[in-house]
This record gives sequence, C-alpha cells and structure tokens, in this order.
Amino acid sequence: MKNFIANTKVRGLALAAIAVFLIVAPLVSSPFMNYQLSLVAVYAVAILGLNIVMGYAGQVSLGQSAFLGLGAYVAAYGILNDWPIVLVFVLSCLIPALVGMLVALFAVRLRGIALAMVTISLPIIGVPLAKRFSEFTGGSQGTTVSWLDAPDWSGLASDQWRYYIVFAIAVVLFIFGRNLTKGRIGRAFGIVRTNEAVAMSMGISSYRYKVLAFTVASMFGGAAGFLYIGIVQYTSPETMSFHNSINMVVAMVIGGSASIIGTVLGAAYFVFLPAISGQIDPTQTALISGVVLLVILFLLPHGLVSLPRRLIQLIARARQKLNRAENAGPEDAGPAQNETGPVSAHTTTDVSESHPESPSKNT
Amino acid sequence: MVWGPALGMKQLHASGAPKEGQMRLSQRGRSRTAVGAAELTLKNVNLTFGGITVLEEVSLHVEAGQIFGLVGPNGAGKTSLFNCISGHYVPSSGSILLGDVETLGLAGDRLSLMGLARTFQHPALQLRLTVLENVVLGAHSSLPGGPLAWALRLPFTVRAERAAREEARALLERFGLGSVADSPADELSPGLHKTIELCRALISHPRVLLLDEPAAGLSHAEVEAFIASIGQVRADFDLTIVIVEHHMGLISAVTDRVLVLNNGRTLMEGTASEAQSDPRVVEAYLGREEPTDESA
Amino acid sequence: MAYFIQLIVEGLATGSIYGALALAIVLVNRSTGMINFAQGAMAVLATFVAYALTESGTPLLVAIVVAFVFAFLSGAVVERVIVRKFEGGDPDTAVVVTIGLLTLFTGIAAAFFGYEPHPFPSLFPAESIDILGVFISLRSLGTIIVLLLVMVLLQSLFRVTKMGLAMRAVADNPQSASLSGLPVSRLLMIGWGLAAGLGSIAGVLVAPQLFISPSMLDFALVYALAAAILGGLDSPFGAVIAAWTIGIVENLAGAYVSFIGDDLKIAVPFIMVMIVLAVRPQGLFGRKVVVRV
Amino acid sequence: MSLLELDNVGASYGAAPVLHGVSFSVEENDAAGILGANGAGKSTTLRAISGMVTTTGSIRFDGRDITGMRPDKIARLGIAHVPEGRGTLGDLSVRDNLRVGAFQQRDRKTVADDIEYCLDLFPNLRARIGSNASTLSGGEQQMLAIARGIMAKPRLILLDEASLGLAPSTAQNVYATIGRLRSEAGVSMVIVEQNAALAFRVVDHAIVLETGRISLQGPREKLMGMDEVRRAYLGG
Repeated sequence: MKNFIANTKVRGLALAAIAVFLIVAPLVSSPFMNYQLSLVAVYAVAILGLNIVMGYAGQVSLGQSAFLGLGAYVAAYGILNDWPIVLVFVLSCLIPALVGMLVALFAVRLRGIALAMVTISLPIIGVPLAKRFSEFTGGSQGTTVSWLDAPDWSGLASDQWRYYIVFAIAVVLFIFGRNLTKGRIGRAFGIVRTNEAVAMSMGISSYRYKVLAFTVASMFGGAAGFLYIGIVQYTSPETMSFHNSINMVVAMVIGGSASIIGTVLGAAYFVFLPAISGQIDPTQTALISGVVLLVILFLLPHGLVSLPRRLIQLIARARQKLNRAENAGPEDAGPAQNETGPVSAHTTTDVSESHPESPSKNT
Repeated sequence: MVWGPALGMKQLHASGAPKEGQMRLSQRGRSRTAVGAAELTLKNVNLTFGGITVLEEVSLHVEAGQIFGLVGPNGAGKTSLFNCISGHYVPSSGSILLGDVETLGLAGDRLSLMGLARTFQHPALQLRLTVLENVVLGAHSSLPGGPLAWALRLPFTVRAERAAREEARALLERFGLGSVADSPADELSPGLHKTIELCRALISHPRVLLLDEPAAGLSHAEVEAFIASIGQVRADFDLTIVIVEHHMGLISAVTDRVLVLNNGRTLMEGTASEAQSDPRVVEAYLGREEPTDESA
Repeated sequence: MAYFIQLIVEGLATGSIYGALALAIVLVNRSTGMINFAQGAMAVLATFVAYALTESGTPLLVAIVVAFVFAFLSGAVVERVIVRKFEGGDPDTAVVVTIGLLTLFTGIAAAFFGYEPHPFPSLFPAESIDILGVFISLRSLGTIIVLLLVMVLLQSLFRVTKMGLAMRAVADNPQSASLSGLPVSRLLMIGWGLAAGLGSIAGVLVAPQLFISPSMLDFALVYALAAAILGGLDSPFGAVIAAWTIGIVENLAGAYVSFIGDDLKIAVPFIMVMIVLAVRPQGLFGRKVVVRV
Repeated sequence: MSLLELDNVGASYGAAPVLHGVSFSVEENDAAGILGANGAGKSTTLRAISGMVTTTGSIRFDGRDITGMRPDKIARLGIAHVPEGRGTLGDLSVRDNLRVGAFQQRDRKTVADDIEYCLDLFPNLRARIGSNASTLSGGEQQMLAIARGIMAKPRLILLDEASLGLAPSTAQNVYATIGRLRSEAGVSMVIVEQNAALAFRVVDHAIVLETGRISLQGPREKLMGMDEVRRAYLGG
C-alpha cells in the first residue's frame, strides 16, 4: 500500500515535470525543433492507435499508414474547400474509422498471418489509389495546404502555435486512449488477445472487440492524419507508403507494446531516428533501424519503457546470485538422502500441505 | 489448496453469502431475467465434427441446485457435451434449455448474460495481470456502458468499476486469497489458479456453473479440500453445478446425480452409487478388475 | 485469341516468380511455424551478390550459384543467431522480428548498393518462339520450368525423404521432436537456409525485368504472401497453384478491365484473398483445424 | 555399474529452484517409480535426465556423463522420454509419428516391423494409422506417445504421468502394456505417476519426492507397507 502511494506521488511529480517541459519547450527552441516535437505528437497518436489494436488487442496490423494518409487527405480536402474546421476534424477521424471498420469486418475473421497480409495490402493499394483519384489528392504531386497560422493576439510564431494546438489535441486523444485500455473495454481486449475461448465464456465476443480495436486504431490513424496536415501542411501518396507502416510497427515495439508511455517513446524514436541518422548518411537509416529493433527485441522484449524495470530485475538477480553463492555450500550437500529412512513427522505434514507457495504470502 | 487452504468450516459460514447491502453487480448493470440456481435441460443433442458423430441423442435434466456429474471413458464425449452446454461447440441438432430459455442458436458470448459460467481444465488466466484484475474480468457482462462511455470515463462507469473491484476482493477473501489479490497471477501455484478461475466465474453471478475437470493436476490433499467445500459453495452462491471429472472418488463424493456417456451415447443416468454398481458402467468405464494380457 | 493466350503465359511466368517466393514462405512456415516478412529482402541481398559478381566479370550462371549458396548460408545464420530466440514464442513477436529483419536486410543492401535500380542480366535469351501463332518469350518459359522443377523437388523432399519427415516433425513440435533424437537445431537451420535459397531463385528470375534495387521484391512479397495464404500455408503445391492463379488473373484484369489498368493490378490479389478467405478461412488447400477447448 | 545414475542433481526454472540434491540409480532391466504431490519436482527430474532443463550435479547414463547434453543427443544415446500431456506431433499422421520415433533406425524393414509391433501393443492405433495425431482421443494420444518412444528402441524409457486424464480402464490398459513391454523387450524405465496404485503394478522400487527433495526411497513392498505412503498416494 505504501509503495502504491509513493508510486502515485512519483508519477504525479513526473507528469507535472513533463507538462512544464512541454509547455515551455516551444518557447525556447528553434522552429525546426518545434516542428520535430510536433511530429512526435502526430505519430504518437497514430502509434497509439496501432498499439490499441496490436499491443492491447493482439491483432497484427501493418496498415496504419493507410489510415494516417487517408485522414490527411480528408483534412487537406476539407480545408481547401473551406469546410468548418471542427467538421474537418470529425470527418478525418470518422472516414478512416469507417474504412477501418469495413476492412475489419472481413479481416478479423482471419488469424495472425492472414490478418497481417490483409493489413499490409492496405498501404500497398492505397498508394496507387491515391494517385488515381488525383482531383481529390493531387496525384503524385500531393496537395499542399497553408493554414493554422498563429493569430496576432497570441503573440506566438506559427510553429509555436501549431505545436500547442497539436499537443492539446494529442493529449486529449491520449486520455481517451488510455481510458479505453483500462477497465471494462481494456480487459476485454486483453482476454481477446490471450484466450478467445475464455473471452467467450466471459460474455465477450472476440469478433466484435477485434472490429472495435481496428476501428479505434483507424480512427486514431485518421486523427493523426489531421494533425499531420496541421504540422506538415502537405501530403502525398508517400505518406501512406508501406515503409511508413512498417516503421510505425517497429517504433511501437521499440517503445513498448501495450504501454502508453511506450507509445510516446516509440513516436520519438520514429521521428528522431531519421533526423539523426540522416545527418550521417541517409542510406543507413534502414540498417540502423533494423539493428536497433533486433537489439531491443533481444534485450528488452517489452520495449524501451521496460528499461527501468529490467534494470531493477537484473540488479536483484545479481544480488540473489551473490547471496545464493554464499549460502549454497551447506544447504545443497544437505539431508536429502535418507535410505529407506523412517519418515519424520515433518515429511508427512508436508504431504498434506503440498503447495510451497501458500496464499498467506505477504506482499 | 484449491478452495482456500486456511478455510475452516467456521470461516466458511462467517464469510458465506454476499453481505447485506453489498451491491450485486447484475442488479445494477445489465438486467437479467432471473437470478438464483436454474434448471438445465438437454434434449436429443447431436454433435458431429467433419462427418464423425461425437454425440448422439444425448438428453439430461439437472434440477436447480443440484451437483451433476458427467462421466465416461476417454473419448466418450463428456468434454464435447460440456462444451456444447457452455456454447463453445454448436450441436448439429437438439435443444439446450437454461431455466426455460433455449440457448442453442444463441451466440456463445451471450450465455454469460443468461447466467452460465464455466472454468477450464487448464486454468486460462492472464498471468501478468494481478489476481484481482483476473477476477474482475468475470464481471464484464454485468458492467454497464460501451466503449465511448468508458473512453470518456463517465461517472457511472467509474462507480461500476469500483463496485466490481470491491466484489472481486470480497470473493477472493471468501476463498482465502485476499492477501494475494494484488500479486501477479503467475506468482501463485497452479492449484490456486483454479481457485482464481472459480472466483472469476462466480463474480458473474451464474445460475449454472460448469466445472471442467476441477481435480485434474491436483494433489490428494487438494482434492480432499475441494470435496469438503463444494457443497458450501453451491449453497452460498445459489448454484446449479455441472462437473466433468475423471476422479471417480470425487464424483461419488459430491454429485447428486451423474450421466454416464459411452461412445457419444447415454449409458445411464442416476446417482453415482447406482452408476458404480451398474454392470454396463463397470464394463465400459472401470474395466475388468484384473486386466489380463491382451495377447493371451 | 493469341493475345489472350500470351497474357496467360506471361501471367504464369510472373506467377512463377511469386510462387518461388511463396514456396520459401511455406517452407519457413513449415519448419519454424513463422512467416518471414524478410523473405523478399533476403532474396534481394542474395541477388545483389550475383549482381556484384557479374559486374566484376564472373559468368552469370556461376554468379547465380554463388548467390544461392550465399542465400542458404545467410538464411541458416539468421535462423541460428536471431530467429532461434523467438521460435515457439508469441507469434506476433515473431512477425515483428521478421519485420526487423526486413528492415535490416533492406538496410544492408541499401548501404552497399544505394537505392537506385541497376540493370541485371537475364539467364534466358530475350527471343520469343512461335507456337501455333502465339509468341511466347523464352524468358517466361524458362521461369515456368524452373519453378516446376523447384516445386517437384520440394514436394518430394517433404513427402519422400526422411529429412522431410524430420523437418515436418520439428515444425510441429520441436521439443517433442528432440526427444525422439531429431537434431532440431540443424533441421531448423536447413529449413531457413533452403527457404532463403529458394528466395534467391525468385530474385535472379525477376531482377532482369524489374532492375535490381533494395525494395525490388516488396510488392512481390505481398503477392507471395497472398499465394501462400490462399494455398493454405502448409501446402507447397497449393502455394504454387495459387501463385499462378494470381499471376494470370492479375494480368488479365490489368489488360481487360480498364479501370484497373497497370497501376491498380496490385489490388487484385488483395481482393482475391479477401473473397476466398471470407468463404474458406483455411485457404484453398489448407486443412481446417479443429480447435479443442 | 548402474544404467542410470543421478548424483546430487539440482534444477531450477528461472530463479525458482525446483530440485535439490536428488540422487538415485536405475539398473539394467529395472523399473523405478517417482512419486510425490503436485509441484514436488517429479516431472522436472525426468526433464533433467533428458536434458530439457539445465541442471547441477551429475547424471550418468551407461557410464557416460550426460549432464548438460542437448536433448536430441541424449535421446540418441538410448533414452526415450514420453512427456506429460500432448507429446505427439499433432499435424503428422500416426504412422509418421511412429516413423519419427524410429529416426535413428537405418533399415526400412526393421522400422516396418517395429511399427507392426507397436500396433500389436496398442491395437487402437491400427485403425487410426493414417489419421492426424491431433484427431486422436486423449487415451489414443497417450498410447501413440508411448509407442513413439518404443520405436526408438531405447534402453531406458522415461514415462511422465501416463495415466493423466485417462479413464481408469484406459489407464489400466496402458499400464498393462507398459508391464508387457518391460517383460518382452527388457527396457528399463523411470515412471512418474500421480496414481501410485497404478505405478506399483509396474515398478520394482521408487523414490518419493517432496518439494524437490527425496523424502523416502526403497523397494516397492516396503513403500507399499508404509502408512504414510498409503494415506498420501493410495487413497486409504
């Protein structure tokens, strides 16, 4: 109990510190940095969606970039046609959600690999489709919108203004996402991932919850697309590309699947890795990314977010080993070898209390 | 031990039924037509898998509040029948009545709302979650609100969640697991996993509880503990119980009636002692006393 | 009519390339129960080895043999060093691991050869032959024959030989297989090696048409996956039939359905998979698995 | 020299130790039982012998130190482990399961004869010879797992909970066959069994494990006569 209180306190402090940092950061850093940080928020939303369907509900999705791209196209089209901005936002969430749901209604009947295959096709088909419908999408050239400039009263530069808008929306979406992964719905996702037979006996329809997870994921993808137009002000078929999808999955796993903080770490990785490796040699980004992912999978299977826990675990294990090495000698050479021996009273009682780990264990 | 190791009879009575004033989730959440033990009736159930007949014209009737055993040699179809009742298999024809509601043809995930709960032969817990979280999962059907309500954390979902957690904690206390409620499930022994699963089933306030081989993998002492407490569990939670089990000692100790299956067909229905003295059952199920060498 | 038959034969030829890759996917799935999303990227790297050799004057056939050996070894090493740790674990993690490999192998190829495409010599002469008024390119014919050979070899490996039996046993349950004395670790390495070798065959067959670049086989991978799934994942025969079907249908749809054209051809296998799986989730040739509770 | 010798063997899963200083030996053509409650370390002892857990101490088979050897190498030395539960290869036919068991045999004729022998031992399998193992009932799968072990012509069979999940009559049949196998083929055995009454039909001597340590060991008659054993394992 004490631990728990201490934990919430630490958490609260950490959250406050992060909030202060996020509010102050754009005021003191360069426009480029603000752009990059805003992109982290954009991709965090997209990866959160991916995490809901893949990390929490356990359904492989390799098509998230298609929904991001679709959301971006809807947003760009709406803005260019001067639709009310709230309507544009709602549509850039709902249209991808609808498409996602339609695909899911088919696809979630498939398991594992077939599902991966169907979802991987989405960006691969999305790109030529986007090129085809050039009156909406601007074809291969893409569409550019310029909007979301800072109003005069704010006294902010446009990069700062966009940063705040995007972050505010992202934070709200994150709160919704987090709520959804806890409680009734989150538990249902969890059991659908681990055991569908049990889910059924709990009154949970695996089919419906998988469709739900996909729909929510696509919706988050679409919302991220809207935010993307807010920051980048341009989109093209490339946004949808298969590699973008793959890289989002990679980033999600590196950050930590089924984890909210992991999602943010993953997004930061997604945005900053090309920026950093691009300064050395852009052709090496893929190589570095592959190596990082494999190293993470080997050393930290639950992603960067598990690094502190893993370190504590390793230290504890090392300590235990030390202790055992000190005590081992006498214990192991011990009494074990009674030849046809008389059974001591101790042995018989042990038979009836067979479980070494009795529930009276204190925590 | 399965049903709470340190639990003497005295404690059982003391912490028995849900306390006065403690909210029963099902009454707050989605409404259900009736609560309390229900009858279970199967009429002429047939089940085929890819052309192979697994069950043929099986009928049975379980009175409300009975403990009913499904027994038979391996491959006789007990588990298949059990899975038909729980909705995991869909019979090709027949009728399965829970109370007076036909459940055949309903989607499997609707049966929980109808008052049916089950355990699994190999406890299927989420090992990285806490014991409490595992139990609360069982309250899914009785919790109100859809994805939107929960995403927005509407106040009624917060209240319902809190009530469900309290009830889960009380259940774990009832079975002597209160002190480990917040430990990850994988820190507990396999025997205790069966108890956690039972709590997960009970929190949905079932009218009929299905137990799939509750004694499999337990030591003798644990089986004894199970036998000693099952009757009390039935009374406290107002249940009809159906058990599939190989352990003949357990079946004869706890059941009111049994159905003996052989090759997918009903061999006999009656009390356990009738079954054990029935020559057909002895031949099919127990085998000859001294098995002789088959080549001889 | 002649045009129609020509389309079919060309469809068969492209289908054969998807088929070779699909066979590799089936082989990996059989031996380790995994789906290797890096199958295409690994094949590309091996093809690059052949490319580098031909550039330095090595005869094409020798270069291809060396590429095959390189692919076999790299597949075996990848299995031993990286994949081994994730076998038998969470299948979703396994998917992510192979995605990591996909990124890694694409990265290696890009780091050495860059992203721009290079021309690659063909094993078959560029001429066509006239069979009853239908012009069929030797390249298409050669591709089809190579695939047929590979398929027959693979099917007999699994069905007839003891090693095939052992590989199936290991794919089914490695721990249990090891208790019967099967050298599990060696068999898994061989499985991955063979699959990578098959992939390299697909690579050298397709490179002359597409020009070689690190992402040359990305789309082919999707087709191959579609074929493997349609074929039922455990049936090499089924995978090849499905790959051919995809190749032919795609070619005909691209030519006769004006809306689809050349750019949306790729949607065809996707839609086929959707339709087939909606009706038969286990694929065209796969067996239905009864899940026991 | 004993066929199998365990000397001060310990084993652990991750951080949790499961076996402590277990020592016993099995002679040629000998059947030893391991009894004990759930979680006492019975299966782990077998897994230690067949190389499936990392162990401390020393395990010798036929005079050769096999501690830390890979499971498939140990199997090739002549130890067949029939694991608890599903030890069969579900996607393979019954015949292919048996062929996998005979992986070391080079002569096709011998393998065919051995398959015939197994089908005589377990007549139920004959009708299912072409079916996938996963379609077999629990009892048939158990028989197939044992038959696959026999196909390797082992000198030592490790049997883990051969009666688990079987109806009594099926379990009795399985044990009758095990007894027959021993008298006909002269195979040594280590048998882990929760149902001590069944185990005592076959074994010559047994050890009793409690929380990873040997609490008792001795010949069958002596153990059967002990009150503690009767109460705990023979049900009365």
